[in-house]
Amino acid sequence: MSNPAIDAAFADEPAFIPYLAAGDPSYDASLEYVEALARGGADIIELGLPFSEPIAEGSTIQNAIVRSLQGGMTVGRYFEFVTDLDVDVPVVCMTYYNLIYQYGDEPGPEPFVRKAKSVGIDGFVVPDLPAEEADPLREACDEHGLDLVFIVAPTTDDERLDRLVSLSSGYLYVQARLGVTGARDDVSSETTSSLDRLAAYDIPKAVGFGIKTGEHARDIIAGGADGIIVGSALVDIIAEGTEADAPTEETAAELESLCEELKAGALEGAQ
Amino acid sequence: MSNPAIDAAFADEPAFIPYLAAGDPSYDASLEYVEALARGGADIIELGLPFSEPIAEGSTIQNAIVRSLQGGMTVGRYFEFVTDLDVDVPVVCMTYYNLIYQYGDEPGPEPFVRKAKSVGIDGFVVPDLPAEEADPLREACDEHGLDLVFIVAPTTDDERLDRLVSLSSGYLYVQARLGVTGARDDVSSETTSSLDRLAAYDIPKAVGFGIKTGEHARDIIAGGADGIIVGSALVDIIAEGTEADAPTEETAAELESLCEELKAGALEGAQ
Amino acid sequence: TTFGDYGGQYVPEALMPAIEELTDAYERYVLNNEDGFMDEFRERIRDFGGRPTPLQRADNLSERYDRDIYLKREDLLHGGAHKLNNALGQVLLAKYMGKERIIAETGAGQHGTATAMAAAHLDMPCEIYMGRRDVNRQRPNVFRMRINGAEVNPVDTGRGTLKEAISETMRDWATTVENTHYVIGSIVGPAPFPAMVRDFHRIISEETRRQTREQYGRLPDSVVACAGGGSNTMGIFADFTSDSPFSTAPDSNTDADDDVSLFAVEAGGSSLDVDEERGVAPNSASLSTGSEGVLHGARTKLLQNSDGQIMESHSVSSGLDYAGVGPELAKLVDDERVTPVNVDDDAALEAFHRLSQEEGIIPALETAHALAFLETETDADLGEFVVVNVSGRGDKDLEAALEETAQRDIPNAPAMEVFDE
Amino acid sequence: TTFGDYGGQYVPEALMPAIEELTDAYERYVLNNEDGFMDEFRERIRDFGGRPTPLQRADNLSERYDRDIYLKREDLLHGGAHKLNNALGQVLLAKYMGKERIIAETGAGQHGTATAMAAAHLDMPCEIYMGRRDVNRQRPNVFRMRINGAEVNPVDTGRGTLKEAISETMRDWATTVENTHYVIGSIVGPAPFPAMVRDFHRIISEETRRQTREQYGRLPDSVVACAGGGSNTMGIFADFTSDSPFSTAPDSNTDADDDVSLFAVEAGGSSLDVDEERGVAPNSASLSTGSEGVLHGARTKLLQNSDGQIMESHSVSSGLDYAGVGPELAKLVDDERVTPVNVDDDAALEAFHRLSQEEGIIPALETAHALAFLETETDADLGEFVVVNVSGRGDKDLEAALEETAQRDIPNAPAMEVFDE
Repeated sequence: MSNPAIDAAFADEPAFIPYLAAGDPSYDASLEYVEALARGGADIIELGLPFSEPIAEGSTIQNAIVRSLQGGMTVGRYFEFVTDLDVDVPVVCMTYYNLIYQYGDEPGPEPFVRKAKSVGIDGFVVPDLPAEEADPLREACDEHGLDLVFIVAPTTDDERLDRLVSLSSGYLYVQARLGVTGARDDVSSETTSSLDRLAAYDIPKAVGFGIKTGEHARDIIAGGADGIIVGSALVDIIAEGTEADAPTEETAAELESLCEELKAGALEGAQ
Repeated sequence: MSNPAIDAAFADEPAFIPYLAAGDPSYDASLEYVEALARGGADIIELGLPFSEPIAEGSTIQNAIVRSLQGGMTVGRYFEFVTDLDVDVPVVCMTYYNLIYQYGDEPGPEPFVRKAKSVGIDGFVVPDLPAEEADPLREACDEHGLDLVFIVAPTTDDERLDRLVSLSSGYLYVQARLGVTGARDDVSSETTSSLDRLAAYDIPKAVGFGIKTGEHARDIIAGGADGIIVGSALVDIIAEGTEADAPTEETAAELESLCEELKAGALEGAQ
Repeated sequence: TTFGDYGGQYVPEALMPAIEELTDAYERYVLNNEDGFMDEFRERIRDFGGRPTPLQRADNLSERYDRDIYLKREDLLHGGAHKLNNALGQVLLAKYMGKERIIAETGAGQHGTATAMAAAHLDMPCEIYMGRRDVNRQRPNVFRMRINGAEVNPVDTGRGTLKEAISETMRDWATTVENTHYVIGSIVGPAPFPAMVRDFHRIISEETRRQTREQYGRLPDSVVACAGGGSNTMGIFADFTSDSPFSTAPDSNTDADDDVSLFAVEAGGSSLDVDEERGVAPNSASLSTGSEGVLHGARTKLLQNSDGQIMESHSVSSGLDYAGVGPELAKLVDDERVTPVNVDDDAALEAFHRLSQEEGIIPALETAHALAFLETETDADLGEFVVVNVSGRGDKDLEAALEETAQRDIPNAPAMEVFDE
Repeated sequence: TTFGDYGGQYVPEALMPAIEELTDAYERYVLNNEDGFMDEFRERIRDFGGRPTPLQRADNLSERYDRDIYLKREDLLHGGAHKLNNALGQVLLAKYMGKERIIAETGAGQHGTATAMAAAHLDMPCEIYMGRRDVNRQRPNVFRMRINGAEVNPVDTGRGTLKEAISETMRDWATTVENTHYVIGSIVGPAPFPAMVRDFHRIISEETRRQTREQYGRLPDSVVACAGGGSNTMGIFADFTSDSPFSTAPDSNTDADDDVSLFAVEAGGSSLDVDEERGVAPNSASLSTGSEGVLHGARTKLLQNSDGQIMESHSVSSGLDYAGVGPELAKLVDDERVTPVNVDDDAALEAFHRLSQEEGIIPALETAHALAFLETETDADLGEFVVVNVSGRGDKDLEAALEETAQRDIPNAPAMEVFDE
């Protein structure tokens, strides 16, 4: 049981899944940046809802989260943001569990999921929610027809892998290497062996952590991935633009351009 | 068995016993200052040989000792100083035991006493040498015919007093109050009671600690003392003169003048 | 892995295998003393750490409060606080697990220095993450860690304090998890950390039971401890709670134990009110005023805004300045087994000076909170025989205590004019 | 009152009655346990002070030196050094004697802080004399004394260091002797101080004998301690010397004891040569290089010039920086029962870093001298089983040790670039 919009993103060609933190560095600029991702060829957008203690992020995304929170992002504003967003690709909300857990009047994740559904969100990635703690959110997602994407790490053993695949819907987020998010200069051999291990499972595999160029994207798709997830390389562009006080359109154009490169690389890898 | 010169000083009238640290603040100036004491009416001069750790002195005399040591005073120079000194009253060396103990090639006080005798010193006051440790120095003094003056404190009980009187020669140094040397503004009631206790002993009693004016001197002699010892009030004059960089003769004249006042006070008290 | 609804393992998948491995090691070595692990731990914490620490009657405080006040002297443990119990236990466990490297976070530096000492003692390479602002404010503790041979990695992200250091240590662990053990600094974090850290600290409780019986003939009426994360708190409470899975004390008696009142004293800071707008709670009283949520790997009581964003907490004591609390303590409070109370900054400073002047023991500012509670508690709830956990010594706090004192009107503050010249 | 030719009572007459009174109290309360004095002392030094301190095998040093190196952990005593044994004993004695006020001198502040703690514990007013220069250099220790409620009186005479503070305290005592006890800080001064201070510290030796037998099955081959004034030295040597008038240990065996080698490690400073002209000895090695003389009330070995003026001593460790030494130690050296050795500043700093890095214990710079001796002693004199007295912890020395390290080429010094930003 998975979300049709997300299934569709993987249907014909490799999926390009860019990430940005909503509201980085401001609500309005961020809207333009996220829309630029769609123009650049995004098949799915992972849209971060910033949490004050992002323990799984590298410094690039952590700084994006700080900018977004300082720019006034809240959970309520995030849902408005998704409503205001003019894109025609599925949106996956990436956030930490406490924000999901606290929302609404009743304890538990259901109110958050219900609200997410109502604003058009299609799924979730929750980096601090391992299989062990996922049942309540999984149930709420099932109830409302949203996907819940689990992360598979290089350290995940076969037993855990079975369990994660059985819990995951939409796609698997394949962590390309140990460590935290962040753009790197090479493609890890861990990535290749992870993809080999996963080949037998009938669920789309999107690889993230460290992808920054079209060449990376190509190699990973060629290695067997069904999609690529790119965050830090894109956030870097916003960080630089913010630092240099560059015009929003200029930064948006750069984002679009890198998306095009990454998308093209992915397509090339699928040849 | 006591030194005739010292006995003579107490023979007819109350003895006035001023103290200065030899070499304070320089050898030459100090010679003039000590000679000024004699001109001012000193009957005995207590001449300090500075020791680096003067545990029984107040800050006035401690500072005099520091000035003297910084001015180059050594044990050898002290003996030269006594030789060079042109006064016709007995000189009592006031110093700490370690300097007496270390002098010469053999351990023990005899070489120091022998040398002291040879330069014309008539006796000793050693503030850190109680009766318990005094035998070697007492013997050396006896051998060379020098006096050894002991200090009697307000805390000294009758038993100790007997012993101190039996060990002392020349005179008893009656400590006027508890504490350390230093000029005060009043005459302590402890002084009076000390003198009452001592009346029965047949040895001259010279009172020290805190005397600074002719009036003090008068009261103390009137209370039964045979002499007065004055140090800090005189050293203060040198400290001020040194501080103000005053001419040596001016400071010497002030010393002489205070001595005259004290001597006059003492004589008045004996009426 | 839970304490009622609290606890759990809210961590990235990449860390879960290490958490499973640690859980296995905890059960084998700590709970079942495999290879004599606990024997070695007890021997080392005795000879290297200086256990048992004394239980001392505080004569002057006893007179002041007209009760028998006894002090459990964790300030005498090597390093100056209870922290070593946990640091030594975890570094030794890492060694048994075949790990080759130790990492830890530190705020004011107490846990970092304890970990650095334990790592040096056991010959393990050690790196400590510490916010840049804390590095600059806590130079003596940075000196101590470096002198003990640990690397100190300043964390430049965010405000440069404890929460950034925790995140950064998690990140290091997520990268190096295969050969590295993360020595967490309090009874917080994902399971099995809260239970494991408690079990290393529960020797405090074990000694207190024995010492009260030997020295006073019975268990105390109440036990008082300060609570930030809560490691010294659970350390001295552990064997007085009947549901401790580790409660194997031969003299344990559930009925009698339930008569022992347990008071967890939190930092009331300058006020219990919060500034939701700025995301600031001017206190660290998560047991008294917090709500349930997920932080740093566990579900527990937190200081958070209505969205679930974590508040910036505050206390005059940097060791209590944390927005969460150990999940087991949250459970014990819900069960009404532990009574949460709080005292404010001023009361803590006054208690700091009181113990120093009246008993000749300069307490940590954390500990001062526990002592301040004695002063405010005027009714009879404490009973006749009270044990206070002196969790650490105050040498580390001298400058801070005097600065904070100078800004306030603390009636028993000493004059410091001796420095005027 | 003497130890062979050493010792005695070279003090002003005004103090002699107090000395007699103290001698009487020493004999009654300390030697004869009148009114249970020693029982109370032992109970308080246990519960308040944290005795017994552990005897710990130093695994990494043992491997390095291929001998069994054990550390007697006086650094774990309340206050961070052995000093409290003496301070608590004397303040308690003053209380038994009916005195109403405590005074003490302090140099670097260790004795002052121990005395302030003991006085607060026993509710006695306390004033500490400290040279103005030391006040300015040792602010944390001044903070500690003030926080413990003691008055700190800066001494402005002379160079403003320990010797001026001693003289000033003597002066106070000479004025207030009737209601005041002077808590002298080492095993120096007029009789009965050296014997009395030893008897308060000899609990170190007593525990060491028991612990070595329990943990190792026999007495050690050698005992190593640093020596300045020598209180920690005599503390751990006392029950190994057959002529101790207090040697009542039930297990004492004179023949066996004489097989235990005793090494007193002095501060060699920068050189053993002296500058007689300037009156400066760039070391504090009075046992090794000093000569007999009288200082601060006792005849002992001193650093002095040929006139008998006391030299300015020097050591990287302020606690060893003293021109004299306890008279009993001088006697034991003359008798060849104690072997005086010395190590220089550089070796001490290296040993400071070595113990910190290899054993997780930051030693006082005083203690580092004892540890440095292990490194220099390559022949077999130490034997197989060595006990080193870790007289104090190094927290007080962090800044000084790092400053002194930075001025030298110490091979094992940690890099401190973490502070660069």
